[in-house]
Amino acid sequence: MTVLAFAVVVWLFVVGLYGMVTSRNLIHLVVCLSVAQSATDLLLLEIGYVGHGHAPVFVDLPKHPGPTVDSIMQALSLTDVVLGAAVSALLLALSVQVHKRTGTLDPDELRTVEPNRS
Amino acid sequence: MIPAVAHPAPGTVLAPLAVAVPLAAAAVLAGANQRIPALWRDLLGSAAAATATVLAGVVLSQAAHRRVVYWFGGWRPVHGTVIGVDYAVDPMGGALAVLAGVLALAALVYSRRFFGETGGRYPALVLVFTAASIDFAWTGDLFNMFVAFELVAVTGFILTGFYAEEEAPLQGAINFAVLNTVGGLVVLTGVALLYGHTGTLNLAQMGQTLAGHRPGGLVVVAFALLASGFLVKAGSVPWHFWLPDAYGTAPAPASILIAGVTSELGLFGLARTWETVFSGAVAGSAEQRIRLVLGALGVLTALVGTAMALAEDHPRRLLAFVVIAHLGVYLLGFSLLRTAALGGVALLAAGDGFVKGALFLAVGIIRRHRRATGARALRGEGPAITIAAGVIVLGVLCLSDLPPFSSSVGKDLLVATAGSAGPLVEAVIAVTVVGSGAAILASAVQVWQGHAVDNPSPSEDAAETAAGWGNVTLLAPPVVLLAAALGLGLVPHLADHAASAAASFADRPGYHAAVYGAARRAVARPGTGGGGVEPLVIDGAEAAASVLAAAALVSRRRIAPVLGRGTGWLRDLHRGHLGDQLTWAVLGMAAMAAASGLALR
Amino acid sequence: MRDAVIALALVWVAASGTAVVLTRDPLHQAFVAGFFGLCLASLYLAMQAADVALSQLVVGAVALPFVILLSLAKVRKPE
Amino acid sequence: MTDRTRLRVFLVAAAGLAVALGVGLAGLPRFGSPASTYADVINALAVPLRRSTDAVSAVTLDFRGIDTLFEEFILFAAVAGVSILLRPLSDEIGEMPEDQAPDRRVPPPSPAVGLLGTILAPLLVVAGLETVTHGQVSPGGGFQGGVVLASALFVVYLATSYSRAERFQPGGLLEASDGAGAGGYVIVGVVGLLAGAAFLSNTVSLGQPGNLISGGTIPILNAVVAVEVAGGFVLLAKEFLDQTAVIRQDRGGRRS
Repeated sequence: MTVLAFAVVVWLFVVGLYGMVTSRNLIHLVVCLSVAQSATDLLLLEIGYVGHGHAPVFVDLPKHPGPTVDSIMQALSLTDVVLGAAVSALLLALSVQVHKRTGTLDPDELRTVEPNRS
Repeated sequence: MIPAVAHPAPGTVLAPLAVAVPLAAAAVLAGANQRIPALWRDLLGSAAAATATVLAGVVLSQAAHRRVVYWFGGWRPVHGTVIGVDYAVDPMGGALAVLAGVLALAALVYSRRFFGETGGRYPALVLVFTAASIDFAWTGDLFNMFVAFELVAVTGFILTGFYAEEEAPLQGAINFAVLNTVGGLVVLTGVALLYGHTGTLNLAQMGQTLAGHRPGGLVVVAFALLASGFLVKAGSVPWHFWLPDAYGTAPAPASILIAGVTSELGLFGLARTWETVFSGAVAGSAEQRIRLVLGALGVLTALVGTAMALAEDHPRRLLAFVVIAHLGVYLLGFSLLRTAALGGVALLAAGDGFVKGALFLAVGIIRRHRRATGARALRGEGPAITIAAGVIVLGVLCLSDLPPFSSSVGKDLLVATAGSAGPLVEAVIAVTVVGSGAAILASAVQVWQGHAVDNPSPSEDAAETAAGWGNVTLLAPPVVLLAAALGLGLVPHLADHAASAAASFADRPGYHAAVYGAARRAVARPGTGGGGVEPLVIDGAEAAASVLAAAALVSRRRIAPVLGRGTGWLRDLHRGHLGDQLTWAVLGMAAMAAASGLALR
Repeated sequence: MRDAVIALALVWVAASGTAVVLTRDPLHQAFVAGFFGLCLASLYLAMQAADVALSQLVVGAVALPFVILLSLAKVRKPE
Repeated sequence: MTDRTRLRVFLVAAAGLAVALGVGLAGLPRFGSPASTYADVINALAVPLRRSTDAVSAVTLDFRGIDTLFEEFILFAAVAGVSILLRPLSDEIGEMPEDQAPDRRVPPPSPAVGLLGTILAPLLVVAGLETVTHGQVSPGGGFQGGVVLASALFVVYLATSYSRAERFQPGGLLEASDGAGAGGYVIVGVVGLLAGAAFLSNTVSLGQPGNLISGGTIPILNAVVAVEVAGGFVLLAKEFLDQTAVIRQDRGGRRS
């Protein structure tokens, strides 16, 4: 179980990077970035997970409810989700403008931050 | 175990305000947007940046005597477990915050009324950038550092893409955003690993937990991840590719923030985590080896940056490569892992930060003027141009580490503490200084003669000329920034101050004690030798060599083919292809992990 | 029992994440990404992280695909 | 690099990175074992000290409230950034695409869409408010609820007036809401200072755990976050939607 849990994290991260490197479309690239991003969210929650623990919500619970999963890691993951949404929205806005200017979204055709703009 | 939600000590209240004031002003500026008259927007933005700078300055002066520790929400540690987030400001972090504040103020004054069409959003973003930089420099919490890292990146790439009418700024912004976001993910992974291992996010408690234990695989990998993530932001090879794309296309006032603050923040992040978290776990021989890894990276970065600066025609991309070359020198200095060298690096970085800001703005003035008058050549074009040209020449001298500029003191301190590595450090600095100085001078001459290729885009032009070029608000920022670099160099006993600041920065037990509330005075100041006639001669020779090399570069027609052949492949690597940049970044991270593994285990 | 659910969800997340990357057409990808967001949210729920699951749901399965679709609407408009 | 070389170099690099990550992750405690005393302390303190039965809310908005302050400003910056990047540029004109067909009239919103809007919007508002106000009691909070509220606003916007966009320009209101929310967070922090305590101190009376009015500043912060997020997200969606109505004229006058 431990191996599976952490392997999925590594897999998502690397597969997201793979998608970005091979991407031929900026919008596709942005979504691949969000896949790599979710790897880190997942890692945070896996570190905070406690087997047979209950959620850190204490409504209608006895006074000593037993093991509880890590609320810190959930808070950090929450922050990261919001952050990822913000970055994705900005990158999509940039992509829309790039398409308007150049008519393409292919990074291969966009390789022109020309050293010489003469 | 009910913790005391204690009231903070009087006087420390300024630390959170230095962040709260720019954030609140940003909220007002963007929230009200066009409903505030332009003049009031400018005033509010500048006033907020000035207030933040002054507050940071006061906190710095407090921190010079004793670390300023501030617990947000009043959550002090309970029985050794940190439950809140703290600021732990030492002189180094305090100075970095002041630098960020000054540069933000310069950017806001310089860009007065340029960006009217976007209302209050542009100054709001500059202020948010400032607050995030201050938080990054002061925080004592690793996750909080990550959040600030991301916020600096987000505001940075928005400002980069400001001229959305043009293709190049958009691509610069995208490369900036993607590379820095990947860097952020890597940092966050490192944070997660360290939390899983130590059970805390607080830098001091983390360092305390790791100290004295030989680092295992997890700690090594966490170090490699944090280091590569921070070096993406700093712009070290092979993570530097986004940097010229971004600086080369951002509006001049945004460039000075990115060039003068972002690189420094990246290096600061590396130094902070090394000194407070990892250094306690590293034995002598491992320290030797990690020194080699970081030093090699620094030398490589300095050389690549210098070579590319020499081969570059576009004035602002050229400045970006100069920034990279200097970052290489700082990294080399940091890799010595000696406190006095760290002080030298700090002085170099502070002085250069001001100067690079002045240079970006001066180049901006000249470009704008040339567009406004349509003149090809600039000779005899009035006082504004003369002042801008003077700023460039003086700036190059300052980057040559000539006395009395602060960078000269920093360099001497660095070389003096390098020990057996002294000649190597001296040589790398000489190559960097001569090469980048020559490149800037040659480019300035070409701009002056009207041969430069850096034609501002029409949109940029419309925005920037609207304010009129002969304006005081335009000329004052570069002049003041240059004066700041000069003034810093004239502070008496500057080297001693820097060395003691570095000693306090690297004092891991002292940091821990301060965070945990144990009273402890600042560590004794180590004496520094240095000075004397010999460094002066070398510095003079370097400046002279820069001028000579610049003269050679100007008669470029003869040497350009040679230069072109030598650096063609290098230039090919810097074409701005996002996939290439990502590939290099991942390769760098893997290599960093391998090297750290070999060094630290 | 809960472990089995988590294991299953992990496999689903890995598979759908891979599918997101391999779907090269952005329009299709937007829908696959929405599904991936849904898988992640259920995994988080199984791991007792209700707050994060809720955020992931509103961001990953609603807001992000929506913004992607809007971007595509602009980009795909015939010249 | 050619595509092939890049892929090869990347695969080698990615394999290296994967191995490194694997080595790092192998050093972690087994999946499912408790990681830290920090979390235990927080879980133990959330209810007695903060009367917040959702420990995650207590962490994000109290114990580590400064993180969330910066997180809110990341959202704030993103909204401002999207507005800057997608602003009507000097070479662009804003027209509804339909305007290009001279004989075409803009259809009024169909009754079906209007009906859907009138049914859906109140439901979403209730769900959003519920999520926001119970943040300190149960999962959810200002961010999640704010997005739900934003979608409610958006449904109203779509159902009633987008095609008659000229008449209803909520941009200023949304900006104000975005700024007020972000600024409100700072103000709550400063109130702590004014009360003589630390920045972002929880100085409001705490109430009873499980109660709607409990947690001191936590529900207040949830509310300001919701105001920011709701305004910000609608603004963001509006900027993207407006793009479909923006036509760019290149220098030759060609439209795209």
